[in-house]
Amino acid sequence: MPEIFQRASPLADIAIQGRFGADHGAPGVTLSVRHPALIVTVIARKGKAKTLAEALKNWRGATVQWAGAEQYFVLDRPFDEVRKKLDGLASCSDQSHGRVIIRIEGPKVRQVLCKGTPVDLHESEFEIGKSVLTQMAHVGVHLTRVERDAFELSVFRGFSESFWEWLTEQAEEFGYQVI
Amino acid sequence: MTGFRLDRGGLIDRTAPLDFIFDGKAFTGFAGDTLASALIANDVHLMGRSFKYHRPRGVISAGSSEPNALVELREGARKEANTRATMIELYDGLVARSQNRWPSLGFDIGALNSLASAMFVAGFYYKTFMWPKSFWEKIYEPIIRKAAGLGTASKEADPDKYEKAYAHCDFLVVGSGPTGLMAALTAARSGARVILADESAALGGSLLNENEEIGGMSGYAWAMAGIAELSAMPNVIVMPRTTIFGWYDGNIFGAVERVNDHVLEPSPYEPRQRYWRIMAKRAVMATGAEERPIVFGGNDVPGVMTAGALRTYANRYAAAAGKSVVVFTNNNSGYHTARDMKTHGVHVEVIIDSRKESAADSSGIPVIRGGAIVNVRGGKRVSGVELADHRMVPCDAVAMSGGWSPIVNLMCHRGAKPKWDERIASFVPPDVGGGFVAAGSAAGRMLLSECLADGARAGTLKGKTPSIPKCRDEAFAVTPLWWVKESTGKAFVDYQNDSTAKDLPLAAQEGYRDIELAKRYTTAGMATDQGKLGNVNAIAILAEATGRSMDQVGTTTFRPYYTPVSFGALAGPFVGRHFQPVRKTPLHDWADELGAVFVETGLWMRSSWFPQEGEDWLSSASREVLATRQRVGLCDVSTLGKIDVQGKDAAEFLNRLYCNTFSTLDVGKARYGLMLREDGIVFDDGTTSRLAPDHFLMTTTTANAARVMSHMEFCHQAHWPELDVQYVSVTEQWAQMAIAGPKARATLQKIVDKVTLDDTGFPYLVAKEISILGGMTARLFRISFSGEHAYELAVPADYGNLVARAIMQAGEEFGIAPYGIEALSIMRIEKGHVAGGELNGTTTAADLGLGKMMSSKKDYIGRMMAAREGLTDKNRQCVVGIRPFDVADKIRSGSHILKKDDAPSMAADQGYVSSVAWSPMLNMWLGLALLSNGRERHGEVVKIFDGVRNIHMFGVICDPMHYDRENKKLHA
Amino acid sequence: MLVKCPHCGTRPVEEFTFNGDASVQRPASNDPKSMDQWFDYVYLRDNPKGRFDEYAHHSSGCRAWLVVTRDTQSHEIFNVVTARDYAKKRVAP
Amino acid sequence: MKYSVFSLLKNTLSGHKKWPAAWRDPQPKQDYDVIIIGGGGHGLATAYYLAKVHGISNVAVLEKSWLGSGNVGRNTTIIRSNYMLPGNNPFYEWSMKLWEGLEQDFNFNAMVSQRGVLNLCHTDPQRDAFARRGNAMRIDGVDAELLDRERVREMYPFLDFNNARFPIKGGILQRRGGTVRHDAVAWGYARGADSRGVDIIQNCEVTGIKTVKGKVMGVQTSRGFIGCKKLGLAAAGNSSEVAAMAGLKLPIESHVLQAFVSEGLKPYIDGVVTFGAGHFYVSQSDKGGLVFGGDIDGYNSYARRGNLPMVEHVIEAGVAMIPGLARVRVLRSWGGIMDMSMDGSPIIDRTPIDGLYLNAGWCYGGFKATPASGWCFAHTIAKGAPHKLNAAYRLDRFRRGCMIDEKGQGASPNLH
Ligand SMILES: Cc1cc2nc3c(=O)[nH]c(=O)nc-3n(C[C@H](O)[C@H](O)[C@H](O)COP(=O)(O)OP(=O)(O)OC[C@H]3O[C@@H](n4cnc5c(N)ncnc54)[C@H](O)[C@@H]3O)c2cc1C
Ligand SMILES: NC(=O)c1ccc[n+]([C@@H]2O[C@H](COP(=O)([O-])OP(=O)(O)OC[C@H]3O[C@@H](n4cnc5c(N)ncnc54)[C@H](O)[C@@H]3O)[C@@H](O)[C@H]2O)c1
Ligand SMILES: Cc1cc2nc3c(=O)[nH]c(=O)nc-3n(C[C@H](O)[C@H](O)[C@H](O)COP(=O)(O)O)c2cc1C
Ligand SMILES: [Zn+2]
Repeated sequence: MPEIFQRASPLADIAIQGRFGADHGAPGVTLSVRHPALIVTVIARKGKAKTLAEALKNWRGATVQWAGAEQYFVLDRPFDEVRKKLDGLASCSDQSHGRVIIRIEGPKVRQVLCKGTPVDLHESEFEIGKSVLTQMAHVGVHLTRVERDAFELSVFRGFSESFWEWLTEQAEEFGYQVI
Repeated sequence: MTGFRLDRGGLIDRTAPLDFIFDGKAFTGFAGDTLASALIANDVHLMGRSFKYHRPRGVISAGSSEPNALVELREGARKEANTRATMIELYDGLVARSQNRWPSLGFDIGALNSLASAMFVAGFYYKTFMWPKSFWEKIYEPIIRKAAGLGTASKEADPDKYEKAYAHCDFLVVGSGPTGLMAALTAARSGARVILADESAALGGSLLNENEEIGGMSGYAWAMAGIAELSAMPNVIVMPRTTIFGWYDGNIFGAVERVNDHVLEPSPYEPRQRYWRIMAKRAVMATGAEERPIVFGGNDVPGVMTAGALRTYANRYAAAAGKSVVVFTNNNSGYHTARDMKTHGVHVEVIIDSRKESAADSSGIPVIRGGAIVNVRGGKRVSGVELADHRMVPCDAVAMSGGWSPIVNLMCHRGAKPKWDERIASFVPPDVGGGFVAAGSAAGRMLLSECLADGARAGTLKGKTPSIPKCRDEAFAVTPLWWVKESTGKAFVDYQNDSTAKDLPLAAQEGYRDIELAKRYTTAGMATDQGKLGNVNAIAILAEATGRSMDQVGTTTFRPYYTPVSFGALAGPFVGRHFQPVRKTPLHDWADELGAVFVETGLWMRSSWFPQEGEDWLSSASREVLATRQRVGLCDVSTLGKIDVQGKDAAEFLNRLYCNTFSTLDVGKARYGLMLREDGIVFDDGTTSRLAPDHFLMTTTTANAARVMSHMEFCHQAHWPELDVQYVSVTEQWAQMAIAGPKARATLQKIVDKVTLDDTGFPYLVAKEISILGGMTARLFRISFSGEHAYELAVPADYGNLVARAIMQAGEEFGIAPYGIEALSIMRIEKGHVAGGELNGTTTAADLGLGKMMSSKKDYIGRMMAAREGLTDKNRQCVVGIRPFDVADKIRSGSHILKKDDAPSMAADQGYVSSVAWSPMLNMWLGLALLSNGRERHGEVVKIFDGVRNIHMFGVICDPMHYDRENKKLHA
Repeated sequence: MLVKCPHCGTRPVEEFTFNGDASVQRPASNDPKSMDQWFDYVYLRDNPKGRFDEYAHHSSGCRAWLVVTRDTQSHEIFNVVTARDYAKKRVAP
Repeated sequence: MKYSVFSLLKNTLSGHKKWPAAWRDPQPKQDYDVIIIGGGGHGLATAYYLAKVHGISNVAVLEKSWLGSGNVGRNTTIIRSNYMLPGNNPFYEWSMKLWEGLEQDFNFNAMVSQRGVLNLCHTDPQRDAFARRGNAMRIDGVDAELLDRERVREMYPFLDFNNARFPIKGGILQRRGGTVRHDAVAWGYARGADSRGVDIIQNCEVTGIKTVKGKVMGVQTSRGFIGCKKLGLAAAGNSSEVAAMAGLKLPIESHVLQAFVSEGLKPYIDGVVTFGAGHFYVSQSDKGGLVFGGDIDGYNSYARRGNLPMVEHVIEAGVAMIPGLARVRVLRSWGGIMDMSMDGSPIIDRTPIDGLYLNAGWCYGGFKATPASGWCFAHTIAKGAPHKLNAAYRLDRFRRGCMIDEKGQGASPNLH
């Protein structure tokens, strides 16, 4: 369903494309904003956690991320579809506008992220597809490893600008690019 | 040897000369030098002045324990006081100044203190300066404060950046000497994730300073090979210039990496320092041992240093501390220095060994056995020593060795105390469990072979301990000599703080017998080096004075920081504007376009007022109020907490959280709710709407949003896990705006699809999902904080600015104005609605005039405690309105209230003004107040006491609802 | 201090907010005669030097309330369960 | 021997060999009229005033470790009387008055330094709250000044006035507030009490309290049983543990508060300044170290040490307040155990057990209270009833709902 209203990203004027920071050849990391995103918080109703987990498995076209006990983010599907599909299993709340997802990837991605999160991101401890809730730079972050050297960071919209400033400053020493 | 730079050897790069300035004079050193080694090579020994007596001081050590050679490094905003010359890597353009002297290092007036030093004993301050009483703050203390302290710190903002980071490993190795290297190699070869950290710029520990032999090569070559191997392994992180400063719960180590302290200025993209929190599954303390001084007369004259330091300057930095050296030792390592110096071609006058016998090899250098130095000659540089038998020995440097103390600090940071080991006459680390073990010299092993074996053992995380390379050992033998009692000169225990050997027995004599009391009375061990060198001597002297053993006296408490850590590193990037993150509402851009002034509200930036040309905040806010009350206004209220509450038991959950009832709320309706804390005091309020039978949208105050969420989580999970309820914060999903005023309905009607906003289609307290602007889903609530006919409209956040602009356009014909939280606040005070000033954590529902909301039909948080006598007393302060008696007067928030004729006193205090506003509707200042038994006192004239502004007036108590008491406008 | 959250794994103490003695249970009765129990519940605290059950909120993580069993002197942590499980297991007063 | 310039000169001439011990090291007697548990500031002050004001000198102070090893020896030394509520204000002001004459009174220079305490505010509501507080002080004759931004800038131009996340809007200043050399307070009171006959017994840990039919008989200690007619608990952070020996459960939690000192510097900051947008307060010791602290770590603890998160939290706030601090180095940090009460205010009262008196709940503000606390506790013990200055500090106030909650945080000790 095409949206009739243009969604404005809170980072529209901030995440400007280009090459920044130190220049050691190829950029250490590459940053991009996933906007507009579709994000639904899904929380199991009492006694339905198992059935919900089943229902969320192998959902074509949706990305399901763990987001707390018996709680998930369902990405890429519109709110109404998610709610209908999970009716009776879960309470759903639309967060598509409430959170901002930043993708960060590149050879130095772990070196950048370890300046914020206390979570051990070493491959042996943090497989692809894993999500955690943590805090970086005084901001709550939902962090997912999407590829070996690529992570998605989801933060509350209101903090996104501040968080972006911090994140890019941490990346400066390696050189970064915004796409 | 030309000058004091040795012709050969050392780890300096003679092809890279570096220019630097010390105390205004230009010098040259080499890459690989420290400031201390470069100065020594330039025959500069006088580097600082001591704390109390301003005695001339030179370098004592070659490492981070240095108490004397502290300088002000760099200039201007980068100036850094008390920097150890022994740890400053030389760089081109370095500028340093000596400190704690005036007018100059060579001639320091403060040294006059020495003349009165007979009086300046321990505890001196506590016994005098008491008369006349007023002299303390005015005269004595300023003089003392000026004389005290060391360097001068900059008051300008630091231009450099700092970073924080976390690291994880299976095995942390602290120290990269033979022990640490062996441990790291062993663990890394078995595949473990290893971090090897050393505070020094170069890895290798003592192998850089000594002439050892390991595995058929020089110790240095062996170390370099090991470091190269480790650096190439993907499972190893090698961290030079990284000091582990503390050991914390959970085997977390605090560390500071000095990323750019060895350059003139860091690159703009790099930090000066980086603070690490290292989470180690296991760790080894391979921090080595510290050589102790001996306490004898003049042991502080520049040119006296530890034997190991003298050796290190020669071996590692190719700098000779003197041309003619005397060694004073109570153990074998003094001989080591003597031999090395001889090898370097430096004349060693004599070895004075306090032991009657020893088997150490003196390589033909004369030895005086059973001897002792009683005084050192020379002021700013050693010129000779005086022995116990009155012999005089001329020399220009003294190497002293009082034995070795394992560096146990880190292991004692969590409360364990080190134990005395008679064998090596040292305190050795306590056993703190398997997560953190000591190895090598840090564990009291003084032989190289033992160190290597110990390192290998510590690094064996699984499997068999590997065999170690062959090496040469030299026997370690010490017979304690702590203090030369026959000393004729001042003998220092704590160099920097000028505590002498005599201070400790005096402290004991006066009752300060415990080592901790003695420390505090004499200040021994409290200087920037924290007694790393002399504390053991102090303990020994106190032990003797009080007839106790070393064990009985024990050490003082070891605390972080192993070496002092800059504030900058621990603060990281969270300073200045970045101290806390900024939170912006989805209407920020819209408000900004209209010239809003933003104000910090918690982390949020809220639009506070929207000034037009020439307006100050008050005229702007007043105009905004008038526009709203007369026409229509639009206000950003997105910061209110919004919590989606769903599930079969959602209504029951709310019933238990709020003191009033929510299960009876119809779908599509909103209700004002009041939450108490369990102690019966009001916690928060807000409007909560029922969107479906099992779906509520709760709103909270901006200030309490996070706390309410935690409270709900707690109540649900800890008290009532049986409830089928789910909740999540949706604060950020919605842009929310209040549209208020007589023309609010007309304005909104223009953008609302289908629904007719009349009193039947959309009556007061309706809450519904609607469509606006031809297809955007939104939520509309007919609620009011201003007292006007008003709505709150919520739209998905990305559309916030767009919708706000559309409303402004729609309202243009009615004269719409944006209003900020100043106007909002004025209107709520006019209406007597309570907010932060009244919801202050000490008021009850009844105090706020909301007592009737407390249901008696159900259990809810706070019900029982609210019934206590103290919370129901009729004389409690409750909310009233207050106005000036003379309407020209301005009431100020925070004023106190007295009965009309009472004089000010705490006993007469009746309450205080909690909120004030200039009311453009009533044309006067008015406010809300908390007043004892206030509800009975409407109409009373009271005295308003504003002592801090020295403004006093009379006021009249009235109903809190100052404006439109019949609520006509709300329902208009 | 490292706390092993049953949902998130091992996390450092900065992600948690502590809330004291978990041994007290909210009384079930609103009878004025139960006032002593209420007073005890709201105001009196077990405050031992040693082993202690305390509430901890994983406020910067999954937001679960936990009950941590910890030594208040050594800070050693023995056990962590969710407050939900703790509440379920608690014997009725 | 009286301490004075003359005694100092005299002793200098005799090579300092003749200074007597500042206090005796007596063996415990079999019993005492009054035993005080806790050789901290409050316990020692209580003993001092019992002897001095009430003539009761058959008193022992039992200290489990060395004298002053508790919070009196590890606090950030700030004294002030800028309290707001009627239960608090006169008490703390009396304490301030006692500080003002203390050194002459007990003949020991504790370096009471009234250099001013300035609390910064960063928002309008904070300023209003300061006005309320300041007026509560002024109404009772206590000094308080409300400063605007420019006045603050004149006093401390090096605070962050340019780039602050939370701009400084002003502050409240109590000029009579300041600092005191903490250890010397314990030493001065100990010496004063000892010279009036009080036995100060170090390394004597109380391990049990003996009561018979609801009346106190004495205490078990690491040095044997010692009998007494009255027993006063002044064990600060250990109050719950000691009270439990008599079967009492208290409205108190023990928490760790960290403090810090920087390397010695030439005079940097004249008075005491507290940050209003985070947890940080600082003053400079006469030795030159910046002494500073912040908030408690937040979890119950009896370990006198904290962890890194609070270290960072405090130091971030420090640099946010004074940007120049970034290049200053922190030398040492330590912790003390705070007896955090349920309303943030102390308890000085009788207990349900006959002869047992309680002095506890000082949170992190008990140092400034030392003289008045000792004064009032001595009175309460001597007379068997509270003095009017501690009349509000009753143990039953929670049950009655008469909390004295300056911060409005309610029954959450770690928020006070
Ligand atoms: C880091 C820190 C900073 C602070 N900053 C300030 C400040 O700036 N201003 C301020 O006003 N207050 C401050 N305080 C609070 C203040 O220090 C305390 O409230 C006050 O010192 C407590 O009273 P006290 O001196 O009697 O306690 P303590 O000195 O702790 O005395 C209690 C004594 O009881 C002893 N004891 C305990 N159990 C037993 C037993 N079983 N047997 C025998 N003896 C026992 C202890 O060993 C201890 O010596 C601070 C506290 C800390 C820790
Ligand atoms: N001559 C003697 O009598 C004598 C006495 C003692 C030791 N030794 C010799 O000294 C050697 C000791 O070897 P070792 O490996 O145990 O110690 P080491 O002294 O060689 O190495 C210790 C390393 O730890 C580092 N370090 C200390 N504290 C640190 C901290 N907090 N953070 C980061 N780094 C820190 C130091 O910079 C140093 O590089 C052996 O060869 C031994 O024989 C000789
Ligand atoms: C006001 C004050 C100033 C202090 N100044 C210093 C100092 O200059 N040097 C030092 O090493 N410690 C200083 N300390 C800390 C003490 O050494 C010690 O750490 C503290 O009193 C706690 O005792 P503990 O560490 O033995 O447990 C100071 C402490 C206080 C309370
Ligand atoms: Zn968790």
